[in-house]
Amino acid sequence: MMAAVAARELRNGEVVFVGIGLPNLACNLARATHAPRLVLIYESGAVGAVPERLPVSIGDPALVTGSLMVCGMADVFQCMLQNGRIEVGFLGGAQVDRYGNINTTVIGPYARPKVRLPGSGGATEIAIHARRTLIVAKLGPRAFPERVDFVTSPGLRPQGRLRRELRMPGAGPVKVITDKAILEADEATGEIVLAALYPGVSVPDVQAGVGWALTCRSGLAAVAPPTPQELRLLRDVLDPKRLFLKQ
Amino acid sequence: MMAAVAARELRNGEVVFVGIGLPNLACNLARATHAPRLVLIYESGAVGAVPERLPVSIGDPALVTGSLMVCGMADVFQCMLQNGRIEVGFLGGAQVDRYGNINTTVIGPYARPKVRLPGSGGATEIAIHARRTLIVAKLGPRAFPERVDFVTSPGLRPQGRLRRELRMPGAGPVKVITDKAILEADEATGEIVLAALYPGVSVPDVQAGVGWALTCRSGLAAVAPPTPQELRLLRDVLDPKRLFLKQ
Amino acid sequence: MSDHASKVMPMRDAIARFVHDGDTVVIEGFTHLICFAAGHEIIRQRRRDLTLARLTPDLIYDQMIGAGCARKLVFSWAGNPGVGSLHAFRRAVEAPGTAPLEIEEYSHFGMVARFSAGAARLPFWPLRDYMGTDLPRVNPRIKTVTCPYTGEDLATVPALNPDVTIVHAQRADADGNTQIWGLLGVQREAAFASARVIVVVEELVDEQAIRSDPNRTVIPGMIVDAVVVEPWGAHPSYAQGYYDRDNDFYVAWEDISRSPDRLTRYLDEFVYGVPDRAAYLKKQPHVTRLKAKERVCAGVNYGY
Amino acid sequence: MSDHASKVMPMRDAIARFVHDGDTVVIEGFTHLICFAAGHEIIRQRRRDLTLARLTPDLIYDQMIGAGCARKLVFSWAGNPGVGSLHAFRRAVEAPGTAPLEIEEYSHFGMVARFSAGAARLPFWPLRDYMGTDLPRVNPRIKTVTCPYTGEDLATVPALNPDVTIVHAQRADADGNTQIWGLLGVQREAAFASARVIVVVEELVDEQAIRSDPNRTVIPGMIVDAVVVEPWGAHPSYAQGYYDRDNDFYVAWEDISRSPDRLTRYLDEFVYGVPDRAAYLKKQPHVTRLKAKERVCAGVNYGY
Repeated sequence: MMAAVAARELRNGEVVFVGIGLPNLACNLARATHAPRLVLIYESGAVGAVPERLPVSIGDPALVTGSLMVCGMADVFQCMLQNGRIEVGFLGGAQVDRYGNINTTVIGPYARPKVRLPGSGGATEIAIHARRTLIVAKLGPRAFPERVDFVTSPGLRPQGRLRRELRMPGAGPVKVITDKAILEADEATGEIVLAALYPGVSVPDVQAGVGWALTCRSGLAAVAPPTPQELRLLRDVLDPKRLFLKQ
Repeated sequence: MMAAVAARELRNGEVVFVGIGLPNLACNLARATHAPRLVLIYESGAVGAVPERLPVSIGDPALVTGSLMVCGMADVFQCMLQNGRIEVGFLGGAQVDRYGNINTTVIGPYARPKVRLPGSGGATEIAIHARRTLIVAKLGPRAFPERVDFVTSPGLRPQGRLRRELRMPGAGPVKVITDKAILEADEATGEIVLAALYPGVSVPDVQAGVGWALTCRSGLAAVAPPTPQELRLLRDVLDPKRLFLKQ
Repeated sequence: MSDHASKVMPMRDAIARFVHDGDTVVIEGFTHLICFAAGHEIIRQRRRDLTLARLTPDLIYDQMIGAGCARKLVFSWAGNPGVGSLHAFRRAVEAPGTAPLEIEEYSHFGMVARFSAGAARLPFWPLRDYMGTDLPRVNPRIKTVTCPYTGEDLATVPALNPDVTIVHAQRADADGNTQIWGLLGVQREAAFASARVIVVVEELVDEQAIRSDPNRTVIPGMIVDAVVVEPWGAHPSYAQGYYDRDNDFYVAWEDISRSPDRLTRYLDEFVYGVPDRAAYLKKQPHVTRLKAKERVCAGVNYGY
Repeated sequence: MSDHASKVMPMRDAIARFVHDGDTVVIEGFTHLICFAAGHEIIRQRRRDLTLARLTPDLIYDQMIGAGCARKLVFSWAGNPGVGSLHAFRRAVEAPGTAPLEIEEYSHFGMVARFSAGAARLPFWPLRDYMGTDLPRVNPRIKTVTCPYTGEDLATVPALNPDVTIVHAQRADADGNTQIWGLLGVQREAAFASARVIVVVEELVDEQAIRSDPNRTVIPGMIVDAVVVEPWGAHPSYAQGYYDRDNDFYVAWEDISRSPDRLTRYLDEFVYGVPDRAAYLKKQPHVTRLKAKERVCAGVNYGY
């Protein structure tokens, strides 16, 4: 469901900075349906990959073989991301807060962490430079606290300031795709707000997975369930071994 | 003669930043005699070239075919030259002055030049970064004025200051190889001084080609004439069409 | 991002659509792959007030200066490589007449750094250069920045972000995924720095040909606006694996460019006098002697 | 510049000569071409107090941390790619015991920029990054510089110049002219940034093989100190065209690294318990299933 919803957010011909797992599935689903000319860029330097198998890591050799271009990582970050060529970036994280800030660094204090997470990778600069980002994360009170313990990837109003005041080129997280609903950026408040519910999900279900008083858009939309074609592609073609499709 | 003398300045295994013409001939002569493992780098990005014909331009395709590496020019200037990997750089110019400054930009005032020369190319940064440089130029009062009209490539004491005060990594022009004599850097004064005479050349012959009162080293050396092997290689193998050997 | 199918077009259309009066235009290629075909079409379409930027103006910018296209030249070495001078350029600088040419001058490293900054969309690039030289005195755009770690002053140059960059290449697919081998110059940086990119190729190849060897791709299609197929389009410069440099023409340019009349006659015959590159080539029957010999390397294994 | 003939040497000699206690050591390779063979030899020779730097510490630095080689880790993403955590690293950071591990943390772009500055021998590199994040708060080495043209503040990172960089590659000649295809990561920058460079290759090839395709050369011999021939030396990571990633081992590491005892037993059996890489491979009979299939690309013409 999350993969199908994420796929619908991508437009044909767009340049997408993509990670492994659900984002990769979503991109491949979009390519197999409405966006055949989506250009996938991996931080490892593979551009326009058409992997013949589901890549298990961001540097999988299947992303290289048959791709349009392989370049060094300096080019990826300078000439593509910082250059403003990336239209969509996918982000995920252990914590996403009220303002769309993401933490992939530490739970607890930095010097004495309760849980040491992997850190930024390329997420910090994707959050800053991609023209828009899509956050993909499952709801839960620990995953969606009011404030993240550490801002790895800045959201809509980092440190209480507008992105453009901080000279961030990209628009930031326009949508948060969860397992129960779609949250959206609210331009006026800089908060992420409830925009659309998955079939069978109620507002209290979503609120239960969020650590602050969630604002709801007036006139909540209903997210269409995956079509049979989407389900067939995901289950039979794109992830037959269910490496990333857990539901 | 100049090519043979320049060749003798090169040591086996050194990395040389080389231009077209006499420097190229000198390097190839050195490779054919005492320095077979000289590594030639051209600013065009060819590394370790072994041209099958005498290159007519610095970007000749013969410098690419069979070379060890071809890289972009950003790599040449950043990762090789600025990185300090170039041991010897060859420089020439329309004017060379008392302190080894070179002018390849303009004769006369910059805004209203009498003669507009090509400009720096890579010479400015070669003069600054190569661990040592060799200047190759024919003597003449206009070619060796007391002060150049424009400092394109800084010499031993640019703007009256020591190179290390200006944080220049390289030692600058250690020798000036002319058609009549070898001049050398004098560490104490920062001047280029007469060090060795070619066969049949007198001190006044050299002074006549220099626009200031030339200091002579005590105990002038005599430059050995080209050996029969050097002459044979230059005339029959390296430049049979006499493209660059004019004498 | 324009539609994929529409990127392939004739040179005439590419220049008409993407090169405008007053633009900053870059035709890059260091000795190798200099796109004379595009330069000639710009002359033919009588573009004016261009700022021409390039490390080595070479014969093509000398022709464009002689034809009156240029208002300004940004460069680092303005000579006829291996031969001598660019006389149209020298006339404009040594004896500025009715059409003065503004110049802005760097060293090669400075120009490379300007393109690198442009490609990275940074406003400047630091480099250790220019101390003890007269270049910053005549070019106030060369400045300095203080290192926040060591406190030392380093030189800086400002980013160069052309309106349009034209790159000649051995091959590309219809979307503009472009492969180059041999000397690479600063084409990649210039293309990424540019608002618009025209790629001119010796051969249009199937996307699969590009995908079979992705490490050779220098410019991705996503930054390319037009793909022009123009065999021999770099003559009299060269294309590794396709044809050698026409050194006789470089030598001949010394005399042609020395005389404004001869230069005009050259343009009349070989640029204005022909409708396109194909007609130019019909006037160059000798170029076949420049055809490259075979020196094909072995492929590598991309399997896993 | 050491003598050419002497560069080719066994891994044992290369590590003994070029990796010293207290060094800053970089084994680069982004998922691709991670030189486990060199990491194991460093563990075997019981190097201590190393500063290990790498974008993605990956399993190899987790092993080196577990073995007690590291005093400090400089990194941008410390996970088991596609699997989960690096537990030796996590233990050292979450519950620092008798052997605390200092960490210095950037994003990928920051690490790439540090190597770029190192390769260019500049003291810093500017980038548009880190605004609105907590990274500069916990890493004071992330600073800012004011653009001399626009007046805006840009982030900076300091150069990273390792004492020794180890790069695994598909092939090199005896002088260390090294060719890589597939993912290139930051190996070129890391090598140029380093005081010493060890290249480890799947195949030692004749100089003529390198010269037949010079555009594939990523690292020139002039910056290389040692060439080690070690087929399968990147296992369990991979080498495009040679062997696939051993994903089963990456998955298995989750459990091995979770238990200090199991980690010790792993090192005892596969690192301390073998004299060299050949003996390690004898304990990995299943690796042949990872051998790459043939997907050889066509060559290109370097003729003129």
